[in-house]
Order: sequence, then C-alpha cells, then structure tokens
Amino acid sequence: MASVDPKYAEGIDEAIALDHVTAEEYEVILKELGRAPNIVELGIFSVMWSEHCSYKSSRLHLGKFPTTGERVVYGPGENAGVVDIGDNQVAIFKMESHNHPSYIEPYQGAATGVGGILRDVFTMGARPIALMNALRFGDPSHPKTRQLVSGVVAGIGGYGNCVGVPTVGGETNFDKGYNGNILVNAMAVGLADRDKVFTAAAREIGYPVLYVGSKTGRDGIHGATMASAEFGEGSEENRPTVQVGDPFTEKKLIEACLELMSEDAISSIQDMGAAGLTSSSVEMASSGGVGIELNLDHVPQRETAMTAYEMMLSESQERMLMILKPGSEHIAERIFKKWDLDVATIGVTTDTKRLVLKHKGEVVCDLPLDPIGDKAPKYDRPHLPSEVRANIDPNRLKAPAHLGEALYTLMTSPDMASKRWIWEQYDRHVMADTVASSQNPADAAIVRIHKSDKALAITTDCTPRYCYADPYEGGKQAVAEAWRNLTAVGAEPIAITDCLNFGNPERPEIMGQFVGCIEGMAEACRTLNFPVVSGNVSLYNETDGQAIPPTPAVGAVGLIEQLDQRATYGGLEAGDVLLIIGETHGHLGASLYMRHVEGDEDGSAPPVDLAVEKRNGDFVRAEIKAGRAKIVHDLSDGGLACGVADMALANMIGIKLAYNGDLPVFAWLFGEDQARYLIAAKPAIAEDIRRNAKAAGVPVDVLGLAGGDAITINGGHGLDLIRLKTGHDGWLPALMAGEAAAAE
Amino acid sequence: MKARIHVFLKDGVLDPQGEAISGSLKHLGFEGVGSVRQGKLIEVELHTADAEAAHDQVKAMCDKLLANPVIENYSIELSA
Amino acid sequence: MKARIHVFLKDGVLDPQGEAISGSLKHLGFEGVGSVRQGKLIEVELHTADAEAAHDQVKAMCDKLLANPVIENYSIELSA
Amino acid sequence: MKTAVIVFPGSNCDRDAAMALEAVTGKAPLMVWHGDSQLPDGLDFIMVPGGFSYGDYLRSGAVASRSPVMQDLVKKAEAGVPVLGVCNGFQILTEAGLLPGALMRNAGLRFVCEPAPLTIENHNSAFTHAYGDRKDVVFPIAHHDGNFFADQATLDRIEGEGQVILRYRKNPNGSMRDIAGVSNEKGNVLGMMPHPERAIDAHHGGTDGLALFESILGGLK
Ligand SMILES: Nc1ncnc2c1ncn2[C@@H]1O[C@H](COP(=O)(O)OP(=O)(O)O)[C@@H](O)[C@H]1O
Ligand SMILES: [Mg+2]
Repeated sequence: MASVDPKYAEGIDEAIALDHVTAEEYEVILKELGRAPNIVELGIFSVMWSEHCSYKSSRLHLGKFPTTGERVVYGPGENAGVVDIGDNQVAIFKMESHNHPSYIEPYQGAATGVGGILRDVFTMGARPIALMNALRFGDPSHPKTRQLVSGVVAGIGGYGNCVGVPTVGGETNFDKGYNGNILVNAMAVGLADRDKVFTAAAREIGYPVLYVGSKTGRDGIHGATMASAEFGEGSEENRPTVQVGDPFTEKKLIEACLELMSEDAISSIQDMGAAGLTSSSVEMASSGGVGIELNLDHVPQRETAMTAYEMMLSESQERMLMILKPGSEHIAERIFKKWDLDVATIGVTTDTKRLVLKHKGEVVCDLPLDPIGDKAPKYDRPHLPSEVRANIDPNRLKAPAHLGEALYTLMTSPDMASKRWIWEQYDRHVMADTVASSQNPADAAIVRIHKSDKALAITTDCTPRYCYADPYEGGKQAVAEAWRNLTAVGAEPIAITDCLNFGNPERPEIMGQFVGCIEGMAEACRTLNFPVVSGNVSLYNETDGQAIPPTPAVGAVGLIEQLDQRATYGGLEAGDVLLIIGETHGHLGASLYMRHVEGDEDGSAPPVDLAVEKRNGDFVRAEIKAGRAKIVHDLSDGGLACGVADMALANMIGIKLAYNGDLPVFAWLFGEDQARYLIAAKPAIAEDIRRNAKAAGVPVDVLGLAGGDAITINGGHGLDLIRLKTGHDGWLPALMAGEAAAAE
Repeated sequence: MKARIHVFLKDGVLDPQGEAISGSLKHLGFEGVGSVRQGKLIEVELHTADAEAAHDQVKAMCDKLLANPVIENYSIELSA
Repeated sequence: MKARIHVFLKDGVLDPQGEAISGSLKHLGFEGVGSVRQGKLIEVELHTADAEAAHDQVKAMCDKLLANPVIENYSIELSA
Repeated sequence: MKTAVIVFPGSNCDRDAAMALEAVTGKAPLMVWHGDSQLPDGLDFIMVPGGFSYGDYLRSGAVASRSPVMQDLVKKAEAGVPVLGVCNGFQILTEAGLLPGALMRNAGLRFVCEPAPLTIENHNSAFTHAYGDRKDVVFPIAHHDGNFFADQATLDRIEGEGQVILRYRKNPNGSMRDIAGVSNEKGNVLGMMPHPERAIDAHHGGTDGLALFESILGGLK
C-alpha cells in the first residue's frame, strides 16, 4: 500500500458527519482498506455511495425492467440508451432529473439539467437533435409557484436555445403535492452512426487521460449527496454553492467532441456529471477493469488554492474526461484549442485497479476500485403496498347541469390548459428538421432524421394521480400512454427512458409506491415490447415529511419509416366523421373530472389491459400506415370529451357528439378508460376504418360529426369554441401575468 | 432620492459573460487586462428624502427582487 | 488598477427591463418608487498603475466593444 | 456560383443556412470559420447565420462583430457583395455598423419562438423581387433580442429610402414601427430577425422562405 500522509487522516469524525456516510458504511470502508481513509478518500466513498451515484435503494428493483430487444444496442449502464433505427444509424437518448437544484435556483438548476442530459448523449458520439422536458409544479396559487415556473422555463430555454438543439415537447402538471419539491426532468435525443458509438469503459493500460472543457471551480461540491437528501426547515437558507451553466461552452464542447470523434483518437469518453471528476474517473476505470492515476496539479482550475478534495468533488459544468489512443494528444489539443476550450492530460490508465491521485507531489488518495463498486451499499428497504381504493360508481354521482360547462372547467384547469406560454420560449425549429412540436396538434413530437424521409417520434408521459391511487396500474399507464402517443402519430414504438421521482425511500409506504410503479412499468414494457434502455432515479423529493405524488416519468422514442405515413390531429374538415377506437366504461376514479367537478381526488386508477392496448394500438398504426387514418388523437386526461375538445380547438371546427348508451352521459364523456383513440376521416374512409376494426375484433363506434362552431352533446349543452379557446389559451398567461422579469 | 444598486455574482460563481468579454478584449489587442466580471446596475428613483428610510427600503428591494441571494451580492449607493 | 464601467441606455431609449422591475416593485408593495433603469456594470482588472493611461485604455475599450453608441452611454471609474 | 456561411463559436443555424443555400443553388456553400482573417475571393453571396455567437454575452452579436473575419466581410459588403444576416446574423451586422439601428431585448423580456406573419414592404429589393406582388409571408422567429431600435430621424430616413424590407403584422418583440428586416442604403446587405431558412421545405410547415433565396441567388446566376 502506498503511504498516505497521516495529516490527511485528520478530522475524520467531522468528515463522516459532513460526508453523509453512515457509521455502518464507514465500517465497511475501514474493513476494505485495512486502515482509515483520509478525507479525500472518504469524500470519494461518500459521493460514490450516495443514493444519486450508487442507486443503493433502487438497484434491487431496477433489475426488474426488461432491457433488451431487437433494436437495443446498449441498454442501461451506459451514459444513455442506444437503439438501432436502420440504415446504420442509432438513436441515443436519456432522461434525467434536476429537481433539487431547480427548486433552490430555478434558472440555473433547470439550465444545468439540460446541459447535463445533453452531455450524456453526445458523450456517446451522438449529435443531439431534440430536447424534451417534463415539469411538475405546486399549486398554481402557492406563492412560490409562479416564480419557479418562470425561472425553470427561462432556464430550460436559455440553455437549449443557445446550444441550438430544439426543445420539441414535454408535459407540465400542477399539483399541491409538489409545493415543496418541484420536478424538472429533461430528456435529450441524439443521432449517431451505428459503428461510431463511444462508450465509457477504459480497457487499455498506459493510455493518457484527457480533461477537456471548462475549468474546475468550487461549484456544487456535494451536489450528488444533496440530491439524495430530504429538504427540511432551513435548507433554503443553508444554500450550497450552485452551479452556473454556460451553454456557449457546451455548444463548443459538442462541436469539438464530435470533431475529435470523427478522428481515430478516442478510446473511451465520459462526461463529468454528478460528483464530477470522481464519478467519471472511477466509473471509466472500474467498468473497464483497469486502474487510473491522476495528477491533480494538471487539472485546469478556475480558482486559486483548490484542495484535492474540492477538485474531486466539484460539479463544475461543461467538462468531459476521455481516454485517448496514445499519440493522439496533439489532435485533441489542436481541436480543443481551435474551439477555445481547456484541454489537459491529467493522468494515465494503469494495471493496478486502483485510483491514485497526486497533488503537489504527494499521494492524496490510493484506493482499490473494486470495493467502491462491489461493496457499494445495496438496500432491500421495507416496502408497504399502497391501499387499493374502491372504484367510483358514476350512477351515485349527480350529473352536472351543463355538460358543456363541465368540459369548459376541465379544459381550462391547470393540467389541461394550453402550455403555450411555456413552449413559446423554446426554440422548436433550430436544426430545421422539426416536423411536429408543441405547436402542432400531434400526440408526439416528430423530428426528421437529417437528409432522410424517416423521423423519430418522441413523447414524455406520466399521470401522477393514477400512480398515487395505484402505483402498479399507474406505472403501467405511464408506459402505455407513451406507447399510445407514439402510435397515434404512426410511429413504431422502440424503447423508453425514465425518471423515477419519489419521496423518501426509507419510509415503507414510499418504497411501496416505488416498487409498485416499477413492477407496473416493467409489466407494460414486456407486453408492449418496449424495453427500458436508460433512466434515472430521484428520491427524497420530500419536504418536512410531505412526499411528492409518485412520478415515474417516461420518455419514449419511436420510428416513422416514411414521413408521409404519419398522423396528427390537424386537418379536420366540416363533415368529417369521428370514430372512437377502444371501449368506454366510464371510469371516473382518479380522473380530472373528479378533481375539478366533484372536488374529490378519490377512486381507483383506470386499469390498463395491456393486451387490449397492444391490439388497439397496432390496429391504429396499421390504419395510419395504410394512409386511411390521417387525423388521430389518443385519449387520456379528461377522457373522450377533452380529446374531442383538443381536436376541435386545433382546427377551430365544432364537433357534434351523440350518445345513447347505458352509461350516464357525463361518465361516457369524462371517464378516463385506457387504450382509446379518436380518428376523424371523410365519411367513406371512416366507414372503411370502421369495417376494418370490426373485422379485426377492435371495438369501434361512431362518436359524431365535425362542423359548426361549438361542441355539442346530443344536440345541446353547447360549448362555444371561441370562448373555449380564450379560456384554454388564457389560463397560464393570466397566472404568469404578475410575474416580473427579475428572473435574469 | 436616487439609489444606485450594483449587483454582482458572488466570488467563485462562474461568470461566463465576464470571461467572454475578457477574451474579446484580448483579441482586440488590449494588453494587461486581468479578470473581467459583469454585473447589473439598477437605478431606482425614490420619492423620499429620508436617507435612512430609503436605504432600508432599497435593501428590502434587493433582498426580495433585485438580487438573487443564491449567486449574487449587491451594494447600494444613495444620492440626492 | 481596477476600472468600473457603468453602461446605461441613453435617454429616450425604451428600457423594458427597468419598466418590468418598477412594475414588480410596485406589485411587491414598495411605495414611492419612480422610474427604474437597468444598466450594466463591468469591472476590468488592469495591470497598470498609471491612472491616465488606464483611463485612455478603458475609454478605448468602451468605444470599441463595451458600449453600443447607438443605444448606450457609459461612465468610467478607476480605483487602485 | 460561390456562396459562404460564416461560422462563429455559438452559431447554431449554420447548418440550416447551408441546407437552404444548397437547396436553392444545388451547391454546398463554403463554411468559413470566424477566426480566418480573410474570406475566400470571388464570393457571390455571404450569409451570417443565426445562433448565439459568444453566448450572446455582453450584447448579442457584439463580440462576433469584432472578430477577424468581420473586417473582411465589411470590406466585401462595401464593395457590393450581397450579404444576408438572419437573427443573430442581423445582430452581428448591426453591431458591425453595416446596418442601421440596434437590436435590444424583446419588450416582453422573454424568448419568443412562433411563426410570424410578415408583410414584404419593398418588392424591388435584391432579396424580395422573386415574390412578385405577393405581400404576406410567414417565417418562424426564435429570438430573445429582436427589438429593433433606431432614433426617429434614422427611422424616417430608412423608410424613405425603401430600406425597410419586412414588417411584422403582429409585433412580437416591441420593434419600432414593426420592423422585422432592414437593408443598407445600397441594398446589398439585408438583416432580418425571422428565419427564411426554416421555411423552405413542406415539412417545416411552409415554403415562404424559398423566394427570398431565389431572389438574391437567382439574380446572380
Ligand atoms: N414543458 C413543456 N415543454 C414543451 N411542450 C410542452 C410542455 N408542457 C406541455 N407541452 C406541450 O403541450 C401539448 C399538450 O401537452 P399534454 O396535454 O401533456 O399532451 P398529451 O396529453 O398529448 O401527452 C403537447 O404538445 C406538449 O408537447
Ligand atoms: Mg396525447
């Protein structure tokens, strides 16, 4: 064992407290090392064993996801998931949370979240082509909500717009359950040639280790452990240094890395994300089974007198670590100098399987790498299944006096109202390949694959109401809705990424939500042949004992082989016939109708029959591919009535609905039964589709006709479209109107 | 009275603007330029003549709106 | 030496940022607030001790880069 | 025909610009790096693309306008080579003094991305003659600093000289007199906030941008 100067062993007790290593974990470290760690070493263990890096509470359950499939090239374990899309190309994507930092400093927290997820994608050799964002805020009337919305949205736009990657879609919910913990989940999608994908594992010995990008400062030290802690009274005052993002440097980093990747110079590469230099060097060496030695004197530094501890734990943004093929240093230097970025050889790979750090002529860390990974804590935390809620019997509810007014209430509610105020701040068109984004009436964003006739369809989905009512069904539903949204534009669903946002896993009921959601998601992924290829877990989203609703956000990617074989829900004309695919049972439990009209969040989540989901979706996709179904919309929040209203608003054409079945009309209108789609077509084509559905054993009904300037139900209950549009478009701008421009 | 408020990034917080300006000054041939930091300057007109009250009021404005305490510091100058 | 440069929008150039700040100060309940103008504050470290030379150099920096004469005025303060 | 697109660190519409030029001329433009002190000889057209050169730090376009290649670009523009600046390119050209006015923070203080309905104000310009007598077009906009400012005398002068080429039909950013695009006195340099290169292909949702490129490039053939 190399000698470690005893002076680094001072103050260990404080360090334990500071570093969030438990007493038991400290015992394991002592046993593995056969000595006390010094403070640098302890800092490394503490971040590597934090929830954020080690997934100690979640690992056991993440194994339940199916992660392989015909198109999967790399699943979880790499920086991002990689799927084959034909023609020697791959799509590379991942979603990540930046919840805690965004609550503390909304602009920079959200901005650096976008920066981080972009690096995960271009690290693997992909040019990023699209960004998505899934946002959850607290009650609209909560005093902090407006400022958080405006800061987060400006931060996402500020970063994504500047790096020049279009932000093409997302979702936004408001719920008092997020008052103390907002969720900011960002997803990036990139494109690479299949034979030019880069991975992180360092397998060769004696290769130079290169640091590129921004200089290291004292930013966000211990961000990874912060992301693994609950907020409490006073944490707003006790603010850690936050990281500031620099999208301009990121843009240069993307171009420089892609330029270097086109040369035969890089052996492996990894971005410096949470726990910066520590996690990148440890992960590169351990996954390739080699050792690594770094000389911290060579690390480009922004501040003076930085200690080894600070350098290893800094979370300065826009930095990458790469292992070069020997002799290619000059190529890297030329390219990074051209882009005016720092570049330095800071170490070498070794055959010791140890992490050795030198600083000012001394060895400040000498750790065996295996125990950092192998001995990382892995907990089987106790979990309590959530209580099953009873279903809601619509016959026991009072029908609303005016169905059109009830529809107006839902369409102008926080979750359903237009999010234009948000997405208008995102550049959706840069790169000139956006075919459908938030501004278009489409269930998924569509981004053309450059210089081709193919496209990727992208969506993010999760309905936290359902996950709270029933984690298992809610988990299934999140995956099924993503699959349905891809299907509704005509795409073949390929795979998903996820962001599992939950409360404190040390509480059995929270752990129960976590396990329930994962098992539901896994079941849906299996049945729908929709593997999980990357993802992220964010726990401890809890303030003063109040946990967020379980929110397993799903980001999904599908392939459109021929751009002219796609559907949107624009292009509706008077006289078109509306069909509904799938069965309507009037399921009102956990629905938006219950929340906004009955003022009651009760009832069971709508069950998802995955076999039916698959059958109905496969049918709809085939009709789109055959060119018959061109106007398609999936049904989700707010049920059939809200889906119809979306379509009417997108085209500013009224729709006349007719129903004479057995359900109370309001249950028929607002029930949130799953596996359903709306299709509109000219009468003759609608008739063909109806016949095909019947023949395929797929439930189908005629809902009504397009025409007029209102939505009507059985000839009455009219809801004027202009009024609906004013209310639907106006809700968010009215909320934000009082918000001043102090965000910048 | 008039209040002049200087808002600066705290030491240690990355200032990419300052860095870009310093780079450009060097490119333009200015020599002997060290670090550059960019901040905000806000001038507020106040309808009061009481300096002490004005100072308290402006301080409250900074804490509530004008500066972001997570990353910024500020200083206040008053003039008649 | 250190140069402190204040860059302000010229009179007559609309300052939407200043107006927004003034609006939200009022919204936050601050009373007696008149007009608000927002400008930039740029601090440049200079490796020279000669105040006159420094002033000339900084003036050149402002004319060449730091201020846009179509819309902005500037003032310079030097300190040791 | 020889065309060029200037690339600054932080440009992000350079590829879009190149695609548009190639679509219209059949030939890929030269991509010229900002650090080059000279532009290639014999250029028929130069495009300064959109993006966030130098992160928009200090003022949008300010730092880029002082880069080596711009000195040469100014010379070429003065010698009559047609130059188009879009979005950040417009900001760079005003900062370089090739075009009147300045582009300030949007009056709403937020970034705004939307399809913008525009009116072509001058049908005789080198950049618009191919529109015939068509007045109304829609190009996407996507910017934070597109609020065009000039003093009243300048505004009156450029209006009088026919230098106002494009106007917003619904002002998105507070621009004076709804100005969306202006040319220099000679008419060979055009700056505009809207993105014609994002409206050249049916998948963009419209092809109104094509005629702008055809005007300037067709005239050169
Ligand atoms: N945060 C956001 N960023 C970008 N687009 C958003 C965001 N929130 C909502 N949108 C857009 O608003 C539209 C409606 O969203 P949503 O109701 O969640 O769609 P769906 O129910 O079809 O999944 C979509 O086009 C979506 O992309
Ligand atoms: Mg949908």
